[in-house]
Amino acid sequence: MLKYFTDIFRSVWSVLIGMKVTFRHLFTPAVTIQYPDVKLKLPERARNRLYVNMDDCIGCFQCDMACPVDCFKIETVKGLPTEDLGMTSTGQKKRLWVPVFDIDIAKCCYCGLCVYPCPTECIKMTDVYEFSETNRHHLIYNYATMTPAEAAEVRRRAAEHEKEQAAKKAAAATAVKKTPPGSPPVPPAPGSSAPPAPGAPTPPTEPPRA
Amino acid sequence: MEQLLRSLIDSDIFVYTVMAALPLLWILPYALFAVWLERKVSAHMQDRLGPMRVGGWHGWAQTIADILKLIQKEDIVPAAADKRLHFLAPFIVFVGSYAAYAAIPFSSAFIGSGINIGLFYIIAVSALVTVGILMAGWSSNNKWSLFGAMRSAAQIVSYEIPSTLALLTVVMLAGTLNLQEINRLQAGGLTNWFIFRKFPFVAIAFVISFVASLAETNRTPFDIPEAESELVAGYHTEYSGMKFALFFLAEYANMFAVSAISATLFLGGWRSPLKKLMSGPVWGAFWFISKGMFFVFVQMWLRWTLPRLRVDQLMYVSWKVLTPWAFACIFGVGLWMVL
Amino acid sequence: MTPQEISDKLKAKFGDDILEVKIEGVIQPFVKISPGRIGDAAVFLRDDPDLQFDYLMCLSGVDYTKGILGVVYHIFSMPKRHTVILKAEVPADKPEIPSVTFVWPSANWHEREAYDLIGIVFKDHPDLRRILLPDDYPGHPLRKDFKVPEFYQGMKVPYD
Amino acid sequence: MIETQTAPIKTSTGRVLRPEEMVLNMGPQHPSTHGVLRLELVVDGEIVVDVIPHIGYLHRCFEKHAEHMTNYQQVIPYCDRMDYLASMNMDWAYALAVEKLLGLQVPDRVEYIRVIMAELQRIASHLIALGTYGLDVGAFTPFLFCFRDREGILDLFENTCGARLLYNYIWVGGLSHDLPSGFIDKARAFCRYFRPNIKELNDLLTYNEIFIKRTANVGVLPAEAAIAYGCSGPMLRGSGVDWDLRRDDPYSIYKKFQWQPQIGRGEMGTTGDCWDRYMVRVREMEQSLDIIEQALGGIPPGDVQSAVPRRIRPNAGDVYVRSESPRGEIGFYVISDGSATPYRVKARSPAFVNLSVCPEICKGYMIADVVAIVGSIDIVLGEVDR
Repeated sequence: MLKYFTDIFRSVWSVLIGMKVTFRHLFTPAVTIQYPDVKLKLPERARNRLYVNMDDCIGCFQCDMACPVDCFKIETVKGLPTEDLGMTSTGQKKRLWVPVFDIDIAKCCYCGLCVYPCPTECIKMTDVYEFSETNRHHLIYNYATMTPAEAAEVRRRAAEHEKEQAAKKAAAATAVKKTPPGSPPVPPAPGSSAPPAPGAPTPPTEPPRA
Repeated sequence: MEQLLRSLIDSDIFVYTVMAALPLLWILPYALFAVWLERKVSAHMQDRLGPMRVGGWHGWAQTIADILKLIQKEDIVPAAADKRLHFLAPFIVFVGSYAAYAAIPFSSAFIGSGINIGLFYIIAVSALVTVGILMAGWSSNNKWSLFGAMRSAAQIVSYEIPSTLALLTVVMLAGTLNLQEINRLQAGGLTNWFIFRKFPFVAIAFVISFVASLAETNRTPFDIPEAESELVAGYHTEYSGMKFALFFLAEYANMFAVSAISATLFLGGWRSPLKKLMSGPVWGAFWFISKGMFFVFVQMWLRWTLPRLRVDQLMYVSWKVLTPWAFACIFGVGLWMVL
Repeated sequence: MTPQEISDKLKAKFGDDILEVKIEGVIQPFVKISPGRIGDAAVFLRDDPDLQFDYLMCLSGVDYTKGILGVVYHIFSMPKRHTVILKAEVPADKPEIPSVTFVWPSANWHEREAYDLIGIVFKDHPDLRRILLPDDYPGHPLRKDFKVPEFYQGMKVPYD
Repeated sequence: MIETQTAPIKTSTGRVLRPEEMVLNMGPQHPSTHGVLRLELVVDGEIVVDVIPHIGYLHRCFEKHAEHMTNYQQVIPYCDRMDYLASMNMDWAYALAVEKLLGLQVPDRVEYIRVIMAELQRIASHLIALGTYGLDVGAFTPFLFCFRDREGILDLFENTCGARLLYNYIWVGGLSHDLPSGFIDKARAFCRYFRPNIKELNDLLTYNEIFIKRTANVGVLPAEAAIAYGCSGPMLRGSGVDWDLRRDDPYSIYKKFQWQPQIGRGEMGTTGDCWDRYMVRVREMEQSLDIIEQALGGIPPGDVQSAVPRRIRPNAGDVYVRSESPRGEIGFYVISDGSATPYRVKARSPAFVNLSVCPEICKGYMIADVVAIVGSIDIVLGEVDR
């Protein structure tokens, strides 16, 4: 019988305590912010959208190998020795054209594993998080700075150079059969070295954050 | 109010339709305000802001936007549903809670119909809500809704008994069922309200009637029929658009009706607490609405504090706790009056 | 008790059914047992007074390629605080092994998962159904020689 | 009345239903199954006669993915996504397993930071467990209080590794970033801010009589059944078994701190009921706060990436290492065949095992209790389905 009364008393008492807590919170200031008008400043290491600074990219595929979900699609073309491909900011000489450098940001899991192995630190995760698209294919960012025409031109030249090398090697191999070894190799045909006009940057380029 | 209308046009039909429609003038704006208030109260109790954007200061137009949205929403009726019952249920639920407003005295000048069995009529007619909920639950052809409907039928019916008994104590004191009369008996300021007469018993009866009224309007801690975490939304799962808005309106109308009855019986409906000061018919309406709104606020306050009871615990509270204590109060008041 | 004593006790009890015992040279010592005796070994391990292995930590199915499937039992004793690792190997074409659910109920779902992903059938298991994959999924994905089906229920599986 | 003889109704496991029984599908889309879990309830009126859980709706083939990564480090983002509410503990468990495989010794600073991060993650995970448990039982407000407090922890994580939920912070052999400047003061400020809030949560929910009525003596799991079913973590401790991996199968540097595992004592009902499991989680939050404060005091200087191997190529062998995640014993059984790709990674996830007890302890209770029991088991479907 006593338990019956203590039950009632405890119920009423705990209900009142609960009401006291919620009533006190009626007057404590709210912690939420009105999102589109007020935006939180993300910390410096925030990992959201990827940004690749193509001038420094030497096409080494390190990021492609480190990515667990392989959302990179990179194509590189060997630059001819005569062509001048420019220098990376870290002072290395670039030897590969990178006509295609696509990241499928829809597949990316934002783990940041691609940022560490990059020798020239050209891939970085910025704090931009509002980049939703209506069409999934728009989320495939192509960072390459070469226009398709240039890329085709570079590929043609590389292929042509390739054929020459192969032909020369074949010729040298047959020459070795006909004449004893030691005859000098035919000098390489001079490639036309038209410096690549920088194409309009299609990807979203951010000024690297200070 | 009736003479005023008859002096305008002398046909019964016009007068009675206007008299029937008058409480709507109060319920619709009240419901808009109450929904907004609930969202703001719940927000600030949870350290949030609640609606802030629609219509400027603190999102006052949010409910109007909701109503407009609900009106143009498609009214989906489940294929295997019992079409007629499904269509009728929300109206019966609303009628159940709206009919109670006929006998509630808003102020000394205005009362829907001053019938002399006012309280008895209100309790009887508010039982209609159960029929509506059962129809809604059964016709949605959804196991979860059926569960919700069964639970709510058991809950509302079993909580009418303690609530009626608790109100009986006041009727014993007042000697009449006519709510306008009960109001007149509570004249003369705060000390003369029923809640303070025959001190412990009527006060306990007040608490019992308030808790029982929580169960009748399916509010926490008795919101088992529409338990979000178990039955998704209970009996009104399969409703959308205007019918869902009607269920919502019925719930808020019922909330105010129940708190109005508690205010009228226990806290001197439109009587002002300061004896003669501010006690005209218009002031009466002000006092009545503020008491009603205070109880509505307390119901909201409880909703954002307490967890939900289970169905068998609900029955235990009704039969083992509230009903015996209600009998004790009646016995106490009766003994006190006789001695 | 040290892994050496445990394996000696097992060897004493099951003799040549213990195919191999490896204590040194491995990070965690294990005992390889012939698949037929797993049920009795489980009962023995649990009921023996000074072994009292009552907590099956993990039961994993492994595909050792070359037609051999394996089941690895990691068992722990709460009162005695010691561990034993049992390994059993079954041929891939007839992957039958007695179930230990009646000894350790926690094995129930682990065995259903091993059956589902690797295809090891556990005899007299209470309800051996697929646990993670849909019931009509072709094949057992964790097998090394598993080819991802081109279409499943009409949906193209590999997408670019 | 024509007796319509329809075929006997069967459940998915072929059990024939008595006339008064009914099959009720709770899930996979249901507000209180904490994810995509489908419970097929055989119900007689409100009383639950039998429960048949169906899982696998969130199966993402973690183990198949792990076998196709080019190196061990790449599996860590997949471990994050197993128990997405406690990714620090998942990374740590996998890292421990591979480090044991390699026989790698990790510098002290990394150990301290890992303990701090894991304990902060435990508090964040418990906060979600307690918040959603309040929702299951019908109280809305505690849920929002818990999420408000959890924001403090997520900000700490975001400052350190840049992500709020899936961190990829604990690597094999070290960490991805060192602590940012001012982390220690922010963490201490959080501990000071959070301690009184636990008391407020207790006032609002734990000692509320309605909450006690809804959870005490509900879903009682006796100690022997808990051990037989392989339960672990708050589920096991709630049943009164004094078992905590951080102390009984010690890994990392938990020995250096003074703390006491919390056990359910049946204060409000029998030992091992929902209230006990809930109370163990509340007390574990306080205990984690103590550990964090002790650990914050003693972080030694050093480089966090010194022991991260350039190329991980462990020699052939297999290892099973387990550690204490907020839901229980998370174990990784890693087999390596000497190449840079793991041969087989089997994850023994605690919620998967704890959930297998659910049919046992839900029988005989009402539907509202099944919701309370599943809430008290605290399952995360990412980990159950892997």
